[in-house]
Amino acid sequence: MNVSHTLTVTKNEDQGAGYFHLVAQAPELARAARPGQFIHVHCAPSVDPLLRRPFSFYRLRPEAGEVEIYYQVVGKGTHLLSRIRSGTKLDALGPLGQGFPLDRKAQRILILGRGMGTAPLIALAEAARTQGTEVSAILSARNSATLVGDRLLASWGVEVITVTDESGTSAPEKVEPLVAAALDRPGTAQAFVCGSRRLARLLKRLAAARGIPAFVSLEERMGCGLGGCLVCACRVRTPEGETYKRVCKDGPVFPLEEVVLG
Amino acid sequence: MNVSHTLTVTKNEDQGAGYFHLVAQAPELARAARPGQFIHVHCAPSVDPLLRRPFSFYRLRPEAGEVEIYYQVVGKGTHLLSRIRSGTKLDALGPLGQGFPLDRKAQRILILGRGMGTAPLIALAEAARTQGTEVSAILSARNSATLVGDRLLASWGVEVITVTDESGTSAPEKVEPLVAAALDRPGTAQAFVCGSRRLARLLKRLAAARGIPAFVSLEERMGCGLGGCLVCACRVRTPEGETYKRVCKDGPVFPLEEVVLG
Amino acid sequence: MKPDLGVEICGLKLKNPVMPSSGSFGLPGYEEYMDLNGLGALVVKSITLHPRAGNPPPRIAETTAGMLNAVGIQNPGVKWFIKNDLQRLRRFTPPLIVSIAGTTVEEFAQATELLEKEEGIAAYEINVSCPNIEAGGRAFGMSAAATQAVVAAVKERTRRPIFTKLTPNVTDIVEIAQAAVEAGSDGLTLINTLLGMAIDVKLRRPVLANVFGGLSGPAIKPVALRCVYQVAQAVKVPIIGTGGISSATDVLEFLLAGASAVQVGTANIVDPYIMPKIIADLEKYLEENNAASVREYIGALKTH
Amino acid sequence: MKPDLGVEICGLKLKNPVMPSSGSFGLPGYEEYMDLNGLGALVVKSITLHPRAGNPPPRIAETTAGMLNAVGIQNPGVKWFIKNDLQRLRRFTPPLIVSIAGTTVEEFAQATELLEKEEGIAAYEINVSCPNIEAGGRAFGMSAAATQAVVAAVKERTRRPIFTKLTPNVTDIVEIAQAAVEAGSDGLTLINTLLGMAIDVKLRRPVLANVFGGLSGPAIKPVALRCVYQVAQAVKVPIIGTGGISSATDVLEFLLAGASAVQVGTANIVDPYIMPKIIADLEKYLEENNAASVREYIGALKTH
Ligand SMILES: Cc1cc2nc3c(=O)[nH]c(=O)nc-3n(C[C@H](O)[C@H](O)[C@H](O)COP(=O)(O)OP(=O)(O)OC[C@H]3O[C@@H](n4cnc5c(N)ncnc54)[C@H](O)[C@@H]3O)c2cc1C
Ligand SMILES: Cc1cc2nc3c(=O)[nH]c(=O)nc-3n(C[C@H](O)[C@H](O)[C@H](O)COP(=O)(O)OP(=O)(O)OC[C@H]3O[C@@H](n4cnc5c(N)ncnc54)[C@H](O)[C@@H]3O)c2cc1C
Ligand SMILES: Cc1cc2nc3c(=O)[nH]c(=O)nc-3n(C[C@H](O)[C@H](O)[C@H](O)COP(=O)(O)O)c2cc1C
Ligand SMILES: Cc1cc2nc3c(=O)[nH]c(=O)nc-3n(C[C@H](O)[C@H](O)[C@H](O)COP(=O)(O)O)c2cc1C
Ligand code: FES
Ligand code: FES
Repeated sequence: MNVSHTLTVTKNEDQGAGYFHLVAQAPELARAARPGQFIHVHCAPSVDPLLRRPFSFYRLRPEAGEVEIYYQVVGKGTHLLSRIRSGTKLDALGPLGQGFPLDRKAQRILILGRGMGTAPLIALAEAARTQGTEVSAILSARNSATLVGDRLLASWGVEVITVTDESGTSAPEKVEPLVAAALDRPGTAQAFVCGSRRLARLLKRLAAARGIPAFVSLEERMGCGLGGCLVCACRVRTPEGETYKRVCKDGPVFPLEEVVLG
Repeated sequence: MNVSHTLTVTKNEDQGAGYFHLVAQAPELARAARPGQFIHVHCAPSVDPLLRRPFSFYRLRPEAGEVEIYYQVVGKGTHLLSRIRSGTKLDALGPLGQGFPLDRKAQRILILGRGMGTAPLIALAEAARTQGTEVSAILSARNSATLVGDRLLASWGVEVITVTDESGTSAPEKVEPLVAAALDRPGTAQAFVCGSRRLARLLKRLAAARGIPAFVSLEERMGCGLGGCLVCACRVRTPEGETYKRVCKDGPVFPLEEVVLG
Repeated sequence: MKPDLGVEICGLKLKNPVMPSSGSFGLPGYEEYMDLNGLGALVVKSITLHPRAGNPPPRIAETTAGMLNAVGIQNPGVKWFIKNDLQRLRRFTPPLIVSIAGTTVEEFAQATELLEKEEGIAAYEINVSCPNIEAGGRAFGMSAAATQAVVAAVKERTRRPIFTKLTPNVTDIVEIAQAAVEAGSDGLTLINTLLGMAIDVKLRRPVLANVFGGLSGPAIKPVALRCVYQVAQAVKVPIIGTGGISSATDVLEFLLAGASAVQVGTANIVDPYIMPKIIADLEKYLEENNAASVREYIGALKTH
Repeated sequence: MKPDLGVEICGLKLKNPVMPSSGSFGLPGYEEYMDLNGLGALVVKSITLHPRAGNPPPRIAETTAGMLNAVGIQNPGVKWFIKNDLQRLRRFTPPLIVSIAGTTVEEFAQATELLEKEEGIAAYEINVSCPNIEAGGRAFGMSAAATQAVVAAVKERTRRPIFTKLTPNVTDIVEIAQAAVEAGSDGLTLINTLLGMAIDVKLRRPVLANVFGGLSGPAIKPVALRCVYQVAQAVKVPIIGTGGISSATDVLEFLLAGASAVQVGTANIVDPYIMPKIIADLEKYLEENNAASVREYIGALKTH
């Protein structure tokens, strides 16, 4: 499969707080991609920055031939990306990696996201709602301006609980009862977390105690994005002991029980 | 003196045959610059290409606050330059180097240019005409499409002789009598050459024989453009023997008798 | 007529001089994304006798026009390689070059013995950039004697051609190259990465968990070209050039400097489809410049 | 309160840690373009006992995010320097560092003797990257013994501090650094350029008339940082870091790695006004990050 695509940017909008929402035409990619997978983007046709940048799908709209990402400006690559105008062509590889293993028959799932880590969970929630699965969402952020996708989720009938550092509601001990309650809700078949090691550890413990399959989407610095260069290592526990897996190819989504959260 | 300027491009036009004509607003620079001097341009705000590119002034229009360059696309830098649109800001150092030592009282001068090397001679001819000096021009090029400034010169009342490879008129033995005749013209006080080592050698010999001061504008790969890095060496003969001078600072214009033409 | 892109190195017939460099291209793996049979050769990630987990992350740092990696030769070990990867790689037509690494001479020797019994391997590349744990951890390739010892140990155990892959982190690469050739290396690959480091000012920490990493990419091309040229002047064996190659003109620069074939590393990481593009551009360039064969460029640099 | 940018190295008080590197900045000359008194120190192009014409052109080749130079230490010789340049340079307030080069130990010694008689020199930088013509043309800095001989010869003849400027083109830069310090070097400057080469495919020729040149610029920063860090772990003398610096964060990276001051080279060639910008940015960065002094960064890299 040729994973090289030329995306035509149709929208690249400042969302405030250094966040941007990019929409691009890429019909084949939109058809092939699944929530939790990502694209690997060359932010500028140059040697500086040299490497691609990975971004999860925020929304997939195969009917419109569009993919969407939601990103935060943190450094050189995302800065250049933020300056791209509608009509610009973007060179991207995708869809890459293993997506979220959403259970077709799940009655309800829990999504737990912090900051920009919420982005891939939005695509997941949309797929869940489309197949009729209920979604509980707990979204954490520094402040309300850096919450991602809360209104979109609400518009899909997702019950959204938001917690923020600003309001003092995001400390682990305050989030724990919320997560526990969500997991305990009848019908909750799977749980997914992204954007915070702390939240991931919390979910790992609470989900394991309840026997609910839980998954995390990890981030690591990447080279190729295709499993070829082995730089995107994450520590996992296997029957043979601890070892490294590739975030780009074996992940970015992993069963929480497998991952060694540092 | 601060030699750093921000040029605002007002025109950057394809002239055919890979040649471009760039006009930019830069009032201070336009005031300070003299024919034969050059600007050192950062063709793109990037590390690739890393170095600046030198371009002679093609025209200086202090009254309009504008400078003009005429350039040929040969590699990465000039390619990027050719894609710049009106309104773009360009980072340039200038005016750099020693210009042509035009004699205020010269009755007539001869300019001898080949290809893009004609560019600085246009600025010189304009200054000469402005001070009432007559100008004889012999312009050489591969073909008529790559002649530079012939029509502009003619519009200033300059007698222009053009020779081209295409028409078989540009061989040294054919150009020699033309140059000799021009030098022999009464009142010819100085001669200037740029763009061809062969023509420079020819002029050196013919001008020396007649005791007419002759000057060449040299090209060499540059680093700083300010005389600080010593990479732009050209071989010259001094009373103490042969040595290197800096094209960027001691030149680009040199007395022909001083230069060792390889 | 189409120009001839074929080259021969140590008896290996390559249909073009372009192959991936060890560790930069998933083999096996990338057959999922493209046709591997268009490449000049296939080179696998370095294999060691025992499995190696590699270094903790972060393992990569971007630098200006380059990158640092500190993978730490993560690999499943030679037995696993033979049982799994080799089966899959044999199916492809380009010659297969297996890169061997180790931390003792004995490890190189044993890995070679195991590989030697297997079909479908065209040649070995000896990666001497690993720390030599019997000699204070300095890479084998930083000492002529240690390089010689490794090469001799492998050479004794194989009838296949061996390419020793040199590190540029030495005072005199020619000396190491000559030592490798004397010890029986049939060809040489150069260069491996330059030792480098990146620092995160905000965190006041090295970017790489391993502190140091290997610098690769366009940034190092001038050093690689220099090494290839210096070594080509001094030895007679074929050279595979690598270091910062990302275009057809880059390939020709290495051939002019004296390489007979080239490897593409970091450029694959940026664009996995770059090698087919380079090969197509190479053909086009030769055609436009009336060169009947790419071999016309090998060692053809004029210096007077 | 404004952060304190001052640093002290071997008794030299610099009002900020930023100075030009030898050969990249016209001294004297650039006073025509800017105020030199804002710089941390002034470093002149290497001076040799006898005048040197330098190499034939082309002397420069652009590479990706870097450049090669082969100037060949063109300079008017120490006597001319003293009579002309030194007079002009004495007028400026930053400490003046005179770089000395040579092709024999004796040349270094004699140049030092002549300079030592003059006022207005704060320190010497010993450029050991020149070919040592008494030992086959390999640079002094590529051998610990040759480095030691040069440093000792200079040390004997001066009461001023000396900084030995090391070449990265060695197997073990720590060994050379230690040799220099043992021989009496009060500080170290690192790194000089990496040996490289560029080829023009159309002409089938090296770009540089000298074939080889020294690679500098952003491309080499990871190598320079690594060298500074390695040496800083091993010696106690102050280090001046150089190699690819073009921003205030670059400066802080070198300080974190263990440098006490830095030199800017290629970035001056790209933009002669970059040092004042870097100094201003440095102040701003420290202010924004609540650092009272730039000295807080020196050697402050956390690696655990
Ligand atoms: C699978 C995956 C999905 C992601 N999805 C999103 C998303 O949907 N929205 C979003 O805003 N961000 C996402 N990220 C993070 C995003 O890739 C980084 O923010 C981005 O690479 C930063 O690039 P930069 O040049 O702006 O920053 P710089 O700090 O200048 O980058 C320097 C280097 O570090 C790498 N890097 C820096 N931060 C990260 C990071 N957090 N993860 C991985 N590499 C990093 C860069 O890729 C680059 O190689 C994702 C990361 C991964 C691995
Ligand atoms: C004083 C002076 C005045 C000039 N005036 C003009 C002019 O008015 N119009 C014009 O078209 N050109 C002029 N040139 C030549 C122009 O500078 C080069 O064509 C240009 O630098 C090529 O850059 P590039 O990136 O397109 O080519 P590349 O070949 O990619 O450049 C690679 C490197 O070589 C250098 N280089 C390549 N060709 C030349 C050259 N002929 N002279 C000096 N350096 C070169 C580049 O600057 C760069 O560092 C002048 C050169 C000098 C020295
Ligand atoms: C991520 C990565 C992993 C590498 N792994 C190996 C390896 O296992 N064995 C080896 O000999 N070289 C390895 N290298 C070095 C490359 O094969 C190559 O020699 C080097 O990167 C220079 O080429 P380049 O500039 O084209 O990347 C690796 C390089 C990178 C970037
Ligand atoms: C054009 C040029 C000339 C140089 N001349 C000298 C010199 O005379 N003496 C010296 O010690 N270093 C010289 N260098 C090396 C620089 O001082 C510096 O060590 C090197 O370029 C690395 O720094 P950079 O990457 O910031 O340029 C020169 C570098 C350049 C680019
Ligand atoms: S980024 Fe290359 S293996 Fe994951
Ligand atoms: S380009 Fe630097 S001295 Fe001329």
